[in-house]
Amino acid sequence: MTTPSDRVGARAGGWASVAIAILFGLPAAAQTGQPASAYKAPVISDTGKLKGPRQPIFFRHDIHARQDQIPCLYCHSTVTISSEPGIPAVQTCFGCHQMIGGSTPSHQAEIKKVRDAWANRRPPEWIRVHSLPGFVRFPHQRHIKVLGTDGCITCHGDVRQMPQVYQVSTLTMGWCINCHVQRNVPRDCTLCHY
Amino acid sequence: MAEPQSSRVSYDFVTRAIARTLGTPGKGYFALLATAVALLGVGIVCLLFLLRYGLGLAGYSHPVYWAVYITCFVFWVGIAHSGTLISAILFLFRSGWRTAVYRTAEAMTVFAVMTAGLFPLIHIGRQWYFYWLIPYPNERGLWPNFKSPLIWDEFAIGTYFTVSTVFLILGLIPDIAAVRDVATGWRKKLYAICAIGWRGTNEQWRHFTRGYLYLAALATPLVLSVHSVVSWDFAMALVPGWHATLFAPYFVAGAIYSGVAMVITLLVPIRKLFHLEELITVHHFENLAKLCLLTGLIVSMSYCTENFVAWFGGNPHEREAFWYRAFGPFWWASWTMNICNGLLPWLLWSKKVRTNILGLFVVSIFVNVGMWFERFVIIVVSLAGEPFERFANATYNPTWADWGIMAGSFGWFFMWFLLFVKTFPAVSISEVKEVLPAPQRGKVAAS
Amino acid sequence: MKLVNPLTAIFHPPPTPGVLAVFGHLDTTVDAIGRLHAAGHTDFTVYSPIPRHEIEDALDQPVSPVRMFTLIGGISGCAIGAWLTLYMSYDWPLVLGGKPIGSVPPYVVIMFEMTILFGALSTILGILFNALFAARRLGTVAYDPRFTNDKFGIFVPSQPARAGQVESLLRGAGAEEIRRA
Amino acid sequence: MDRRRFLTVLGATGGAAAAASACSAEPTEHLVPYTVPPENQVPGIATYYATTCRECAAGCGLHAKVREGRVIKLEGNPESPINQGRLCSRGQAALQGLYNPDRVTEPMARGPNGQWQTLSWDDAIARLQAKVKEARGKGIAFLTGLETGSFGALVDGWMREVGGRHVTYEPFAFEALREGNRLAFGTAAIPWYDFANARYIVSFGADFMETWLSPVAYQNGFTRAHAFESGRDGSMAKYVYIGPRLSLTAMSADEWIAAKPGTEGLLALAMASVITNERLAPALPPVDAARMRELLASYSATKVADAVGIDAPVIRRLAREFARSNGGLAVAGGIAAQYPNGAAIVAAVNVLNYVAGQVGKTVKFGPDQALDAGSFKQLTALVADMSAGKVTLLLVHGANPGHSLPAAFSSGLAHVGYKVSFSSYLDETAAASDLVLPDLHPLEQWNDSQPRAGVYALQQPVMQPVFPNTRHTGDVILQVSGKAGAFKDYLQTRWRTLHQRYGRGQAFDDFWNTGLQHGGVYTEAPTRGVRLDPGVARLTTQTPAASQDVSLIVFPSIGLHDGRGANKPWLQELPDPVSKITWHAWVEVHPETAGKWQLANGDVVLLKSPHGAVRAPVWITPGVRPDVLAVPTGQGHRAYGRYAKDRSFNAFELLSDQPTEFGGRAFAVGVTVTKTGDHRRLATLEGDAREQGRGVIEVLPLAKARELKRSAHPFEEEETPGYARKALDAWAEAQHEKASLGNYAGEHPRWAMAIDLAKCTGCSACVTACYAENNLATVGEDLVTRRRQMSWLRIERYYTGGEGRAGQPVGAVVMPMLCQQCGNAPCEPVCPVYAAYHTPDGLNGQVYNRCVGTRYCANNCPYKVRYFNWYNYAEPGGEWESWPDPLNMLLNPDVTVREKGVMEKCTFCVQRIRGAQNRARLEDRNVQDGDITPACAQACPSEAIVFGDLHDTASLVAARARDPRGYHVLQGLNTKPGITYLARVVHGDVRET
Repeated sequence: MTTPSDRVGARAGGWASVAIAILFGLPAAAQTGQPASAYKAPVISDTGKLKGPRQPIFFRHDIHARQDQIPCLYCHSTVTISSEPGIPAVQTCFGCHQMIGGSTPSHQAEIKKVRDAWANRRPPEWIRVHSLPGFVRFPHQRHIKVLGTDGCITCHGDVRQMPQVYQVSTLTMGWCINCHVQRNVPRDCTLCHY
Repeated sequence: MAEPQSSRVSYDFVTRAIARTLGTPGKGYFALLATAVALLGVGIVCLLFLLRYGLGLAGYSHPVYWAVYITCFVFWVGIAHSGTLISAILFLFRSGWRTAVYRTAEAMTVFAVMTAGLFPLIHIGRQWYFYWLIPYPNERGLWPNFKSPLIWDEFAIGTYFTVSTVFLILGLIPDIAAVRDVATGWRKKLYAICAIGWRGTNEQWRHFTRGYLYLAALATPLVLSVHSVVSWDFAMALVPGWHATLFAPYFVAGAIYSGVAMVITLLVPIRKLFHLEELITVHHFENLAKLCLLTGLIVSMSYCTENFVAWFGGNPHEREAFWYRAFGPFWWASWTMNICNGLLPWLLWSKKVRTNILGLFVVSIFVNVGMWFERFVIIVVSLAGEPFERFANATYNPTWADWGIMAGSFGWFFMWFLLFVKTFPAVSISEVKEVLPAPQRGKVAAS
Repeated sequence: MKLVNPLTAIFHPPPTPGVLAVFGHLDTTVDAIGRLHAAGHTDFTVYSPIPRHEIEDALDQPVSPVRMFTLIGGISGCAIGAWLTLYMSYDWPLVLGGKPIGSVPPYVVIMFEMTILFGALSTILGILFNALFAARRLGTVAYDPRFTNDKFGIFVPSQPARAGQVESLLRGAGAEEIRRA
Repeated sequence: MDRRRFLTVLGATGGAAAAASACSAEPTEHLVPYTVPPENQVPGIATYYATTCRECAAGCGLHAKVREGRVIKLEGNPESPINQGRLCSRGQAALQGLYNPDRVTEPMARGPNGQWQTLSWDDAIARLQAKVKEARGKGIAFLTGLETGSFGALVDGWMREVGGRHVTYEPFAFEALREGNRLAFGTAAIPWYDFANARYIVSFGADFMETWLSPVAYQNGFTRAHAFESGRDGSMAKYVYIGPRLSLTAMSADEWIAAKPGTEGLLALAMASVITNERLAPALPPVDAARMRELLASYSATKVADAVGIDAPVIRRLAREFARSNGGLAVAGGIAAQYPNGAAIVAAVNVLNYVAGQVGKTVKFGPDQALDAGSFKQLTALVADMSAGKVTLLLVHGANPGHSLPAAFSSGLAHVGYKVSFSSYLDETAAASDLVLPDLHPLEQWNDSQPRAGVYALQQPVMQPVFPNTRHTGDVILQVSGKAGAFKDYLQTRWRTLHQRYGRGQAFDDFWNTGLQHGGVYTEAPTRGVRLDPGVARLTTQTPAASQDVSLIVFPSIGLHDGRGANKPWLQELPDPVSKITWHAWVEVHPETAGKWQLANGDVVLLKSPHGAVRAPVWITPGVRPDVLAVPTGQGHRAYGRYAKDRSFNAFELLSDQPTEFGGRAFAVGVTVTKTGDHRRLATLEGDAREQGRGVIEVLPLAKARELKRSAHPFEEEETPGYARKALDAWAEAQHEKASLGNYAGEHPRWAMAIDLAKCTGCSACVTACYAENNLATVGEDLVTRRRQMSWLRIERYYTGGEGRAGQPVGAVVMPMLCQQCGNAPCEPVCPVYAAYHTPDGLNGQVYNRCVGTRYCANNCPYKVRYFNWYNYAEPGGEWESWPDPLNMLLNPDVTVREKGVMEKCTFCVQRIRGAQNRARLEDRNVQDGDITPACAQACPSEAIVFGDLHDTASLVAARARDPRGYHVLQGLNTKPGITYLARVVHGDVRET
């Protein structure tokens, strides 16, 4: 059994803001005028020791989400309205990284990959980390509606602490059900399976 | 009780005669075994195709969702019944004649249940998930549905298999000890292990006889329940032709009927091949034939009742279903069933037929065929005739996948059976001795 | 009851001293049992190829405790069946065809089958436990292979000093053969 | 705003396929983001674009549902005045034309040894340019299908420029209708028939629910007139069908009268004569009255009765009912317009409408239907020229005469110098051409059409081309003719004229965008009056000479039409609404005739006409005159892709290749019938054709239906006494309370459906909608023969009336049968693993990934609406693959594609229910009545299906469920279904089923 989107491989990416906003937009922290967090992401030299799959571009959630305090929804913008959270388009990345080139050589090398992807129109093929078992519908929007836009960590763990994203929850049925039972929300089969 | 055996039959004779059956097999035996294994091979190949491509290879159609596989399942479960009947129920009734035939019947039971148990696994759509029917703790937090007759089936068949197996093994222990004490070579070692230290002491017999009695007492309701539960697979559904309170006794009688016929079918060649004419006599066959006649009459009665109720009940769906059975496109199956099961047993009223081994053999084969068709008619014809939604009814044509796996099931059954009769005593040594007069010296005190 | 390591008991039994008599006939065996009783012997082993009421009656043993195994097994099986069905139904209650969640009539089938299953298995355990493993002096007493064929036997454990007396008693009862172990 | 700019939609192709089943290890999945996200597209949320259907000439408005850059479903555009948001099977199956695996993906030319060679567009255009230059003045012809918009104009213009001619050709082109109107009224226009306001409808062979003119619109209008609604004025229109065959359209009729073939005109004139003689209608103007007297004098009911085969009193009754209804509508078409005297029959029916005073009321000239395709005569003239070597360059677009005129066209083609096809598929005509320049699919291209005067429908690309190397023929023509700009510019230029007329001061861009949003510009054309043509008095409708041969009629297949649907598996597997046969053609034989010839269902006979011969399997039906045989068109392709090729027989081969007097084609022909001795099993879904009073379909006579009190429940079978029912209900309530952990105890809707059988015509649009929405597999001819179809929703058709006995009225009743979502479902308790269970909101849930496939549920379902996956229909490259690439792109991502060994069934489109609930939750509101429409209800041209919450007493479905006509199928089983059927209502008596 496959879901149709699997069959045609349509793991389409994100619906982002229009290019103008990205080009002139700055990280949210800077926009709101709040001081950047005191957290300074460490330089990681040995990436082999990090948990989680190695991605084509060493994208660091800890730098973007913690050090720079970019909210999750800046990139995963459809999570509040759609079942799909949305993988940001290269355009979104490039919106900032057109100007931000990176401070260390290793950062610069990774950011160059983004710029190349934009220039060559070849988006990176991210390795999927959070993969639900087959044949489950997970409407992100309803969960975010209840848990709030910071509720991502409930299932994804505190991605802000992760230089490289790895799976924290088992995402098995028992795990889902456990939460549904605890919160006294329905656990009717056809809420997720159809 | 009448003296069934000739006078030269003594304890020693019994031991020797039965131990002799365990000797090196002849060419005929190997030919039979090879045939059985070949049939099994055919079944396995068909099954592999089925697993790879799906159940579509079998002849199912839209309303006929159960067909030859479930027919075979019920057929084999039915076969399994006479074994326990003869070994447990007749044991409780203290019928002496059972002793010569019960081991074969019991072995047949175990192997028939083994065969039957395969079919529900083969026939489900996703065979690799069969274990979802077992209540085991899992990460999904899901349990099976105990309201489903299929789960009852699982428990009934599982229990039946377990109980009939231990019953067979328990009965075998004193006999294995007996052959251990006369055997030589590797067989002696094998039997020494299998006999687990049996010596026939008064202590052992004391616990054994008591335990055996209780097992028989437990197996008796079990044997009646198992085919009742199988019948409820159908009776619990609302398909006209299935939905009948009559089904439990009807199925149990049918099961014993077919089982006894199968015992006759198996015993005739065994008696011949193993030269057991003096242990298994015409008297035994006659008794089996009488049992066959009795259950056959119950089955015929059930047929009549079924049709009468369909007519008398006035339910148009029921009437339709039974009309379709008799005169629809599957009339040949229904009439095969009626003639083989309803008319043929009347031959057994005649003592001539009952005491004619060859005649009995032929009748028993017809009964087996008839009983297979009974299940086919109940399952396939009731579904194909679909009287609720006239628009949805359709016909059914079995394919090679149906026949192949059915042949495989016969191969599987006979393979085990043939291996058994050459490995373990196929006639109970100790129980045959039980019905012999014990050696007495006469006036002991005087000497 | 003393538990013996079953493997040792089956394969390497240390012999018990005593007298083994082989009988060719049932009535002589029964007679010998009577005489042994009369002589005050209570602790002896009788071999027979088949169970005979005559021997049982002569021995006058208590009823086998196997029946308790059957009873307890059956009751616990029934209880397990009830627990299995009811607990699992209520653990994730799903409505099916408008039937109750814990619907007892269908569950009776499961309870019944579990009663039989557990009853039968514990009966078997009872037999094995009592007849083979928990039996006194299992496998340590003298034995003759003909006992499973057509001979009866009586083994009377006795110190060598008293063996002669037992021997003559058994011979008097009609033993065909007598051996000392 | 340009919605078309889907720059680098990478997400739609490539990527990883997931594991085939849960037992194998999950492979690494990749997530490929967009480089630039497409506008208006949110992953996980569908976007809808308005466009126009091009599957037939009706021009219905479409809404294309687009997910992640690919169109996954077509629905009717509710704003379209043609189809009112409804859509037929053929329209929905356009998707399978778009994603057809046998599409031509790039330009191809025939090489020296006859092999196809691909070439670049530049090369192809250069080649075409050279050929056009070469052929100038030596005969250029451009053959297209009916084009009523800019593309047709472009072709016209180009042909004028290069000195060629533009011939349009439709195999079913309504020549007789135009000629008949000219004979009667002096105008060749085809009026708009106002079915909705008719009170008495007589169809002379016009199959207005199938392929005649605008089937969706007319079916919708028809059900508005013919449906029974208690409380309305209580008088539903009566509908009489006259024709040799009980077609789908005829099945809805209150009376089916099988007049002798070819005498329909006599009948119409006889009715007209009764009306004038008995002064049943307002007096005509004196001139007309005189003409009518002259004409009708020789057509009194008694005189024609014998010729027509209908008793004179019946003719008089029909005429009186027609006239007195004060809203009569007589339409002629279908086979009645396809006899050699078809035009005269149409004219006679016009006369009937005229004398009854209905022209201008129910027959509206003014909003004429733009169906002025060329006539068959024009095509035969072209073929004659081709054969004579007068055509050097033939260009074909949107027509396949190689199939519909097989012999003559092929032989003509051999004499043509260079043949160019713009077909998207290698059909017979394209396969015989020298150059194929694959056009975009209509869903990928710009165009417009004018289905009816005043309606300007726009067609816009709803997604990126599936095959990027295909090109819009409009663009190609512009390039070849050396003009600047793309076809879109040409289209916009033409729309500037419309803008001036209807723009009302808007800027053009706004006007254009509004048009795109609404699917076009819709205006009402005023009705104009017509007068009788003076020549009408000399109208003769001679009866065809009796012949030794049996007469055979060829009718357009409902799904496949003239054969263009044959490459779409949905349509191939769609059971013909009448015969229920799939994947092959058949010949309809009356039981009496079959008995005479000793034929059984499936016997193959050889049908031989003067023009050709075919071998056809017999299907015996009471729905055809004993002296008539009938065969459908559509099959028998010799090319046209894997689904169409070499399937059954081509009925066109039996027909004459010469035009009739009125310039059309005769679809009736004399044949000889020979038994071949061969036999085949019909690939049918039909079990028993008779319902035998099982209470599956209930029918009420109108008189009784009118008398029903609001609280009456004539069909209710009370099996349980009142006190017991109360106790049972209370007990069921308590059970739900106990199951609070499973969330049964809370407030829940009870999803339910009401299906009005007085509206349902059996057209089967819902069946295709279900296939499209729920990813149903098409299993192919062999498996249908073995009854393994997956159709969750099937239309059951039972015959009513005297079987086999001539003279007894015969009819048919239909009903959609889908999962009834029983309250006490027999399927649920038998499932050992809870895969079938009851959801708190009253559905019979089916959890596909829990199912192990014991199939017990299907055995225990009295409605037989559960379907099993016998094979893996989704296995790429597998023997039973249902969606070969790129057909898999139409799969609905919201619905699981089921694995082999799994039971599946209708769950009232649970994905739509959950989607609506998710949306409502985001908006902090409850789901309202009308938020959820299952696919079947949405497509239904008759609006027969209503869905909603039964617990909401204000909902429409609750109101329908309370209707006194309501009943549940097999009520006696106490399954408490969620579907309420509303009994069919008929004029006259209820016949035995």
